[in-house]
Amino acid sequence: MVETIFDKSRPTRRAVAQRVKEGFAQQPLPEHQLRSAPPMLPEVSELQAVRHFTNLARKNFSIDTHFYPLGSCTMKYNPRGVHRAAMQEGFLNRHPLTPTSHSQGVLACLFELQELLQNVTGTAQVCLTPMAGAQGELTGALMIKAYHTDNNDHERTEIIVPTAAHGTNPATASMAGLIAKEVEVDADGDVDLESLKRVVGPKTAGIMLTNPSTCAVFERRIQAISDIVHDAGGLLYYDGANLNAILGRARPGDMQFDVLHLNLHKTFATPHGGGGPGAGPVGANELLAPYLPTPMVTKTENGYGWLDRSVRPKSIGRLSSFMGNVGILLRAYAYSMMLGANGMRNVSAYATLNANYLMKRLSNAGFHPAYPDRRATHEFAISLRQEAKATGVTAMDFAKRLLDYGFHAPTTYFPLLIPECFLIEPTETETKEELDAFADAMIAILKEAQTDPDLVKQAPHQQPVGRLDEVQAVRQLDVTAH
Amino acid sequence: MVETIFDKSRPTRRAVAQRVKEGFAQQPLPEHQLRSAPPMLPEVSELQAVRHFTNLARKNFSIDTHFYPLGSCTMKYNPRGVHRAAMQEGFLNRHPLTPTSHSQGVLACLFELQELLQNVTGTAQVCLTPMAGAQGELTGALMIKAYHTDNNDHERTEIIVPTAAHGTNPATASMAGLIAKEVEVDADGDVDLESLKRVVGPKTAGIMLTNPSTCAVFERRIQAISDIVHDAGGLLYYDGANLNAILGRARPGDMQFDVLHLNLHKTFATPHGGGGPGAGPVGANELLAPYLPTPMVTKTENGYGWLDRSVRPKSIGRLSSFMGNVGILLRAYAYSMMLGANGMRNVSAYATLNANYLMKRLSNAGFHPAYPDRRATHEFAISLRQEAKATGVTAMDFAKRLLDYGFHAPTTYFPLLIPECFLIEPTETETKEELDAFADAMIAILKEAQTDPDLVKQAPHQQPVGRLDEVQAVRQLDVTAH
Amino acid sequence: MPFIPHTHADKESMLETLGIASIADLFDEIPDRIKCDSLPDIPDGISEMAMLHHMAHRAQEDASGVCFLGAGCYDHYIPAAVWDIASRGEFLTAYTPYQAEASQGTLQLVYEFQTMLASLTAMDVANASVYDGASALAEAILMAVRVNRKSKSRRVLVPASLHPSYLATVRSIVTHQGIELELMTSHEGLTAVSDVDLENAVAVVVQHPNFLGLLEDVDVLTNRAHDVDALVIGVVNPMSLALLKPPGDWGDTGADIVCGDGQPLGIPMASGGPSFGFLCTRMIHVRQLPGRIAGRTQDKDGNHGFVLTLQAREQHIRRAKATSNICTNQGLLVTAATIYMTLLGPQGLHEIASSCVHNTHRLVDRLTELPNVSMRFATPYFHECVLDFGESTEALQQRMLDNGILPGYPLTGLIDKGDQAMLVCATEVRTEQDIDRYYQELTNG
Amino acid sequence: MPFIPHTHADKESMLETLGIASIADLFDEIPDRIKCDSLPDIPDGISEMAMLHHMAHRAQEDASGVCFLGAGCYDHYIPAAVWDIASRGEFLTAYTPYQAEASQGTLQLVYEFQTMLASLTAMDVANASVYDGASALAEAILMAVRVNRKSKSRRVLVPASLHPSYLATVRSIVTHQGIELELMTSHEGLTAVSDVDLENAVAVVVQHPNFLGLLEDVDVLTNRAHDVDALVIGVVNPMSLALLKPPGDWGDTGADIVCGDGQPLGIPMASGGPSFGFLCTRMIHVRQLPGRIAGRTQDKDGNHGFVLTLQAREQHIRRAKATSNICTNQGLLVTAATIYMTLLGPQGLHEIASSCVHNTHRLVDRLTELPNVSMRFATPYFHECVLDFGESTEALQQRMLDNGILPGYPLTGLIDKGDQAMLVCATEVRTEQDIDRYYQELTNG
Ligand SMILES: Cc1ncc(COP(=O)(O)O)c(C=O)c1O
Ligand SMILES: Cc1ncc(COP(=O)(O)O)c(C=O)c1O
Repeated sequence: MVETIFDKSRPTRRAVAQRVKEGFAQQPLPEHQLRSAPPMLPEVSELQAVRHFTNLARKNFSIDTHFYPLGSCTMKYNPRGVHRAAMQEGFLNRHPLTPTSHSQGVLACLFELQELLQNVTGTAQVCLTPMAGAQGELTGALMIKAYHTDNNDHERTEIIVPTAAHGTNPATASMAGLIAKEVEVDADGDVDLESLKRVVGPKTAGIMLTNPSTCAVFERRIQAISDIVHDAGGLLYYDGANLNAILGRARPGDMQFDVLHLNLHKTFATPHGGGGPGAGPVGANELLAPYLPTPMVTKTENGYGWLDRSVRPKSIGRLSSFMGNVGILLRAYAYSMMLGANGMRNVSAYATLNANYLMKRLSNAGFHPAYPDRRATHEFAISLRQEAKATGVTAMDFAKRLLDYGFHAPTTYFPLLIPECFLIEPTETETKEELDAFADAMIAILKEAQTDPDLVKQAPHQQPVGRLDEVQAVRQLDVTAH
Repeated sequence: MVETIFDKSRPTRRAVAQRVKEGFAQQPLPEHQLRSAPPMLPEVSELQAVRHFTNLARKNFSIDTHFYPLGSCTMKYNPRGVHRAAMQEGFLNRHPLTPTSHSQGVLACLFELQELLQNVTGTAQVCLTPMAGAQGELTGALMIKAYHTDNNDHERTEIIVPTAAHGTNPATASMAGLIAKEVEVDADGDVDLESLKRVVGPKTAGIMLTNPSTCAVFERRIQAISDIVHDAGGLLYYDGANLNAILGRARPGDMQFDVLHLNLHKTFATPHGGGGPGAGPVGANELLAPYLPTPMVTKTENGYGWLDRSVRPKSIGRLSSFMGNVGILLRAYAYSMMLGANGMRNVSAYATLNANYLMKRLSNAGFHPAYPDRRATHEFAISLRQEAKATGVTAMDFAKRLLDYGFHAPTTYFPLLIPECFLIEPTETETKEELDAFADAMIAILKEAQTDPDLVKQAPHQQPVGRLDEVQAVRQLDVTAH
Repeated sequence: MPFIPHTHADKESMLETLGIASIADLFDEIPDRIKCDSLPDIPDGISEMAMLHHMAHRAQEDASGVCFLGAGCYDHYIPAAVWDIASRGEFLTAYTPYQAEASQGTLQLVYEFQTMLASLTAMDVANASVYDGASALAEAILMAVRVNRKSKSRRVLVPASLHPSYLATVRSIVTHQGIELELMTSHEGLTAVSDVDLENAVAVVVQHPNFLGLLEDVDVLTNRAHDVDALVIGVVNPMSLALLKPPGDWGDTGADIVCGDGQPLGIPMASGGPSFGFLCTRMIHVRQLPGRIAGRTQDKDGNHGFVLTLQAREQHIRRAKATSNICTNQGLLVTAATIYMTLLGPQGLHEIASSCVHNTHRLVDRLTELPNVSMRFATPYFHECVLDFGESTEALQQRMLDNGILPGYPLTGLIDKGDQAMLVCATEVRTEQDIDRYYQELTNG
Repeated sequence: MPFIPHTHADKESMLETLGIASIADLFDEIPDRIKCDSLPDIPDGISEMAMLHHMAHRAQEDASGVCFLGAGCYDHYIPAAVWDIASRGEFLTAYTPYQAEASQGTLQLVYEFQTMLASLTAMDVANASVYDGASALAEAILMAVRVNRKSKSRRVLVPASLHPSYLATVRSIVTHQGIELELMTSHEGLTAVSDVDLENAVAVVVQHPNFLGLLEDVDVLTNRAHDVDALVIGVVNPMSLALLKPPGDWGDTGADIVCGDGQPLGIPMASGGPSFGFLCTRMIHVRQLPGRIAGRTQDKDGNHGFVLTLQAREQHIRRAKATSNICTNQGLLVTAATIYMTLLGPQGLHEIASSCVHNTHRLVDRLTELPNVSMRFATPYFHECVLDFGESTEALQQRMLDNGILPGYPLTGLIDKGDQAMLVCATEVRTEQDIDRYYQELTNG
């Protein structure tokens, strides 16, 4: 039986070594401001706490324990040295409001990271504060809006997103007070230019794209798209989720993107932490750079310092309590130092090699790439529609069964336009042997689907729990233990 | 299939970020001194290494994951704060030969630990260098020998150990060039005084005892034993493995022991590390103190310093390359600071309460304590002989089946004189609920033994491997992968 | 090739399988014109050893001294076990638990976190985090506007005593959805309830303790807002809730949405991030709550297990109509906070909060012994207090800094005569000696 | 009650089950006379926070500077992954793997460690560690005497250039079993092979590189010892074996027993301990090898698994006749070393060893530019070298220390004119700037 930490709780039990012994007999706070009953936090010993959470950890798949080819998420190795670098006392103990005179160490790192990301993306300026990809997207959308407003171009209320786009793109549009307009993707995974021409117009604020796209192919007609949108007075936003595919080989700035974000937790290998944190720095060309959020870091003859709104009047402003996820930025910086220029180019080279190789192995085995005539990028999509039709075993079933084989499942059912989709991203840090083992597992499961479909449909069988009922979870909502 | 790290190795593969890039083109070493072929170390990526060893870790039971009532080993909670304290850079980076002028921090800790252990044991002086209990024993045996030699008492070549003693006691005797003489233990677990009187004599160098004994009862006639041995000209050695039972409640020094060791990795909660390291400081009364090993730490008006052989001419000398397991000593020091005097007395109180409670629950359920009329100390022994006779299920089978219930097995078949023995030591850091769950598991297994003995005899069933063939392991010795 | 495992043989055999001559061929769909074949301004890679050498140097530059700074980020002690466990690979290197059966560790932990936060705030439900306190407030305001169907207005009242960065962040984010932010004036540092024109407000924000450390009259504010059907959004320091009346109990019916920054719960200051924002609400509003939510359910054998639930609110399903665009959140920090709260328990948290209150009051008592130092506001404060130093704080701050003390947050431009004032804070880690040193350095000036 | 989970209710209910009134009753078998009811000289307990505050202060006192000390303990870089993984609870808080099925992690790791050490030394088998290098040599000598049935003698020859602490330790331990240690003289820092009277020796110890950093003529020493049926015990630095001929290849038939200290393999200097000692030998001698040994075997389904094997050699079975009294060993350090060797691999280890050789030679070249500094010995050295400073090193050492440099190990009393000499070492972590600083500080003197 699964015991929560609350099941282990007993009144008055505690981790005594954590007791702060300070004399505070007198209570200077007014009675009516005080809490009447203590919060129901667990009351356990230190060993119980350590054992409980250690054992919870052991129930997770993770990069450190399993191949984790979760498409669009770039689950590459997170170097331990990088974690160490950011977990140094000098960095951890720095209060965010420490004056710059006593913060030159961290500011130097951030400044150099800004420059590095400018170089890597081909942008004029980079601001590091956005705290994940989605906040980077919002930043970009707001900058585009601010630009049009600045030009008294108030009618531009629409932003174009491909049907295959990540959910954050349209959600971001709404959050920025823009209307998301969908544009079709053609049979080869490229944006349909006719469809694009139809939606583009005087209301177009811009377009959000990633390249390679979420269909996992390189958008070949990027120049044409850029021309169409720019000609209509719109701007181009680059969603950097897929930068791992082209790192050091093609720069979004060179593709005419005006503004972009990076996902440092993907391309720059900062740990995903069971859901986060990330960092989504935003870069912009000369046109849009003035609108970047604050604060940014500058270097003067007196050392490094902050740029705030007083010197960046066009900025869309602040997006976080302090300076975003500095600890993640330091990790990305440390990682990039170890890679260097060549290391970065090798990232894209081997991420792409691994994806193409695995796609080939799977297609040789009879699986169906979503775009069989295209190169895979750093990832690729397969459709299990035919398998599902023939055996009744769905992509979801395949995914669950893969867990029993010791592999985290790929991203399932995304992009939505590919039926029974697996989006598979092996990343550059996995070995050929691991890819082969994954392909072998897929082949074995296909055989199971043909001979014993129930085995697959009832999977997983070797995890801490069997397949969980998500419908019940919504119907009988149970979101706290009390 | 179990893959070793060598199975994952591929020629020329490596963890590139660990490459030291230094110009060393010229090789100043003579050709004939060089290795002709590289060693067969694994050639893997950093991720492969991290994943391999992380997954190996996940195959272990440990205090942090499971109740681990391994008798005689005191598997109590190892505080994380203590680990942190010892893993600070200032401590880790200190070279052992750094002059004392630049080592006052660590020396202060060691000095204070010496004093603390003197207090706790009731001895005159303590030397911290022995690196585990067994080395502490050897130290004590050598000190006893040196004392007799010093007194020109060259015939004292025998050392008395109870039949129930831990294997290290007789092994230590041999290592010290002494002959181990066994003395019987009576039906209540106390040393048989008649038997003792028989073996004691002019050849007696001393006796090695722990109290509570390895039978897990308190040796009540310790005064009589002391008198018999001392009267015969022998000395008393205290094996501190069981100090957790009496910490702060009875001091070996007050029981007339002349010399003793402590197991800091037991009583002072330093981590057992999958086999070690430990620390086995030795304390002695005024008589034997001059023979303590070197180095020791002293405090003078110029600060802390080392005491070496030049100022301790009677010392038995050095036992380690530098100063023993300083990191473990620091941990014990940090732990003892958090406990304080009362905390120490509570250790023995609750270790004893837990053991007595669990013994009571098991005996209520029909199990057979080895000494039913005695108090349990911090641990207790039960004999599964009757169960084995009735069902064919041995203590070993019980042990293996306990693993499936999520409990590490107690110490089995020790002490040897108790048939089908379980030596069970819950320690003070476990909750009543955990003890109850363990008792329930024992009861459940007993039922299984009665109704489905094969289930128990084939156990474990839910571990990474089934029961392993130890006979084959010896017959077809396979101790390296190449 | 750091972190890339491919041997030459691996590469060759993979290329052979692919039937191509070189990796470059794999990029043949990228138009040549936009290819770049080097990154000339980026230096060569270095080893982990060299990188850590460099980073150690940088970190040492920032070792800045004894911290009396608060202002939204607090120097609390973090038990060693917290990050030892949170840094385990299985927590550190997993992602959002999309495959529930392979993520029970993260999911159960989030469920436990939700329970703790809900209890701490006296609300029904919490999410699995948003980015930080400031963005949490922005999300809370957007949510309030969605939730409050009674009101057609988009006018949200915000206290003048709100953390200035929170205000700035909220401005950047929410105004694009046509929300009007209006500042409520302060008297003596407190929201001037009687001045507030609540008419037509869709929501009222209450920060408590407020940015200046003062305790607001939360009961009155809450009741007055509810009287006109405005929702109440509480912005709270979770540590304070060990002592203070939780937002769920404010006034007659309690706040409707509660948010804040989780940093005090076991997160290192670390230049202000990563931390995490939390959001709690009543069960009736749960479908408008943004972010991940873990729920308990069963497998086919009736075993309990945990999943992400109510996903239909989220961007990956609902897209443009989602409650928020948030995807990656601050999971690792939630992990740390959950372990932290577990290690402290209700009693431990109470003692720490009390100790902070005590230490700051002690500091204030001590410093105001000096003739030129005085408290700016006379009302009760929690663990931060505005002190007036009777002179510009600029030189003073620099002098203290150079002597290893971070004396507080200068309020220049933030309050009346702010250039003479600093917000000071003494948490449980500050000792009597630290307070003495502050006093001594001040008198030495 | 730190670390004790019992609530008052728990205690009461347990006492009730036991039918006693108080815990004190449980101690009623202890004679009153030897009971103590307080520890008056031991202070009260403090919190983890206060303890770490104190320990941080102590640790900072010892931050001593740039290290050019070697002499048996070396300042190598340790990849971050090593201790991150070794500190996982499952490695840190398990014990000796008595229950094999619940300890496959530790057991497989030890098996892999044995394989690595055997390969590094070119021997057949390694144990799972003994305490440290010095005690490993003591165990090796005891083992050699047990093994060498051809010889009735108990005369063991030890080089004068052996690490002095090793010699002292060996003396303390082995002489009690009637073993006679005899020093072999040195010429120019090297064991004077021609002077050695090998007659009747049961074993000959060869340290290589020796304590003075010099390369011994291991082939000749080995062959001469074997000529008279003496066993050869090699004492080696495992890091050196990435470059140097392994003991298994010394002379015509190789050394018989190899031991040393594992500290260079990923173990922090940490005041010299905990580290670990290793012991390797030929398969024919395996039953005389002390310490734990892991072996591969099968379960009933034919799955591979690992167990402790050959336990009949050990104290818990063989008692007084055991190969050694060792029980607790240095498992955690073996864990770290195994991860370290895996991360480095043969190539990485080779580069580090080369870098150490290079850096020390660079340091020596640089310092001997100074007129009063010279090399004491003319023969090839590995990564340590004896420098003659032409004056007493006492003042020099103190001056350098005060300027943040640990200049080397003074050899006063250890070699001829030792008061003018220091043993210096520059590992891979020493930079050209470090070497420059040494040079500058020396010239400043
Ligand atoms: C294509 C794409 N865009 C945007 C995002 C959002 O990034 P984040 O999760 O960091 O907010 C993701 C995240 O998975 C993504 O895959
Ligand atoms: C009673 C007893 N004596 C001595 C020892 C030996 O201690 P160590 O393993 O530290 O060498 C032990 C270890 O378990 C023990 O239980």
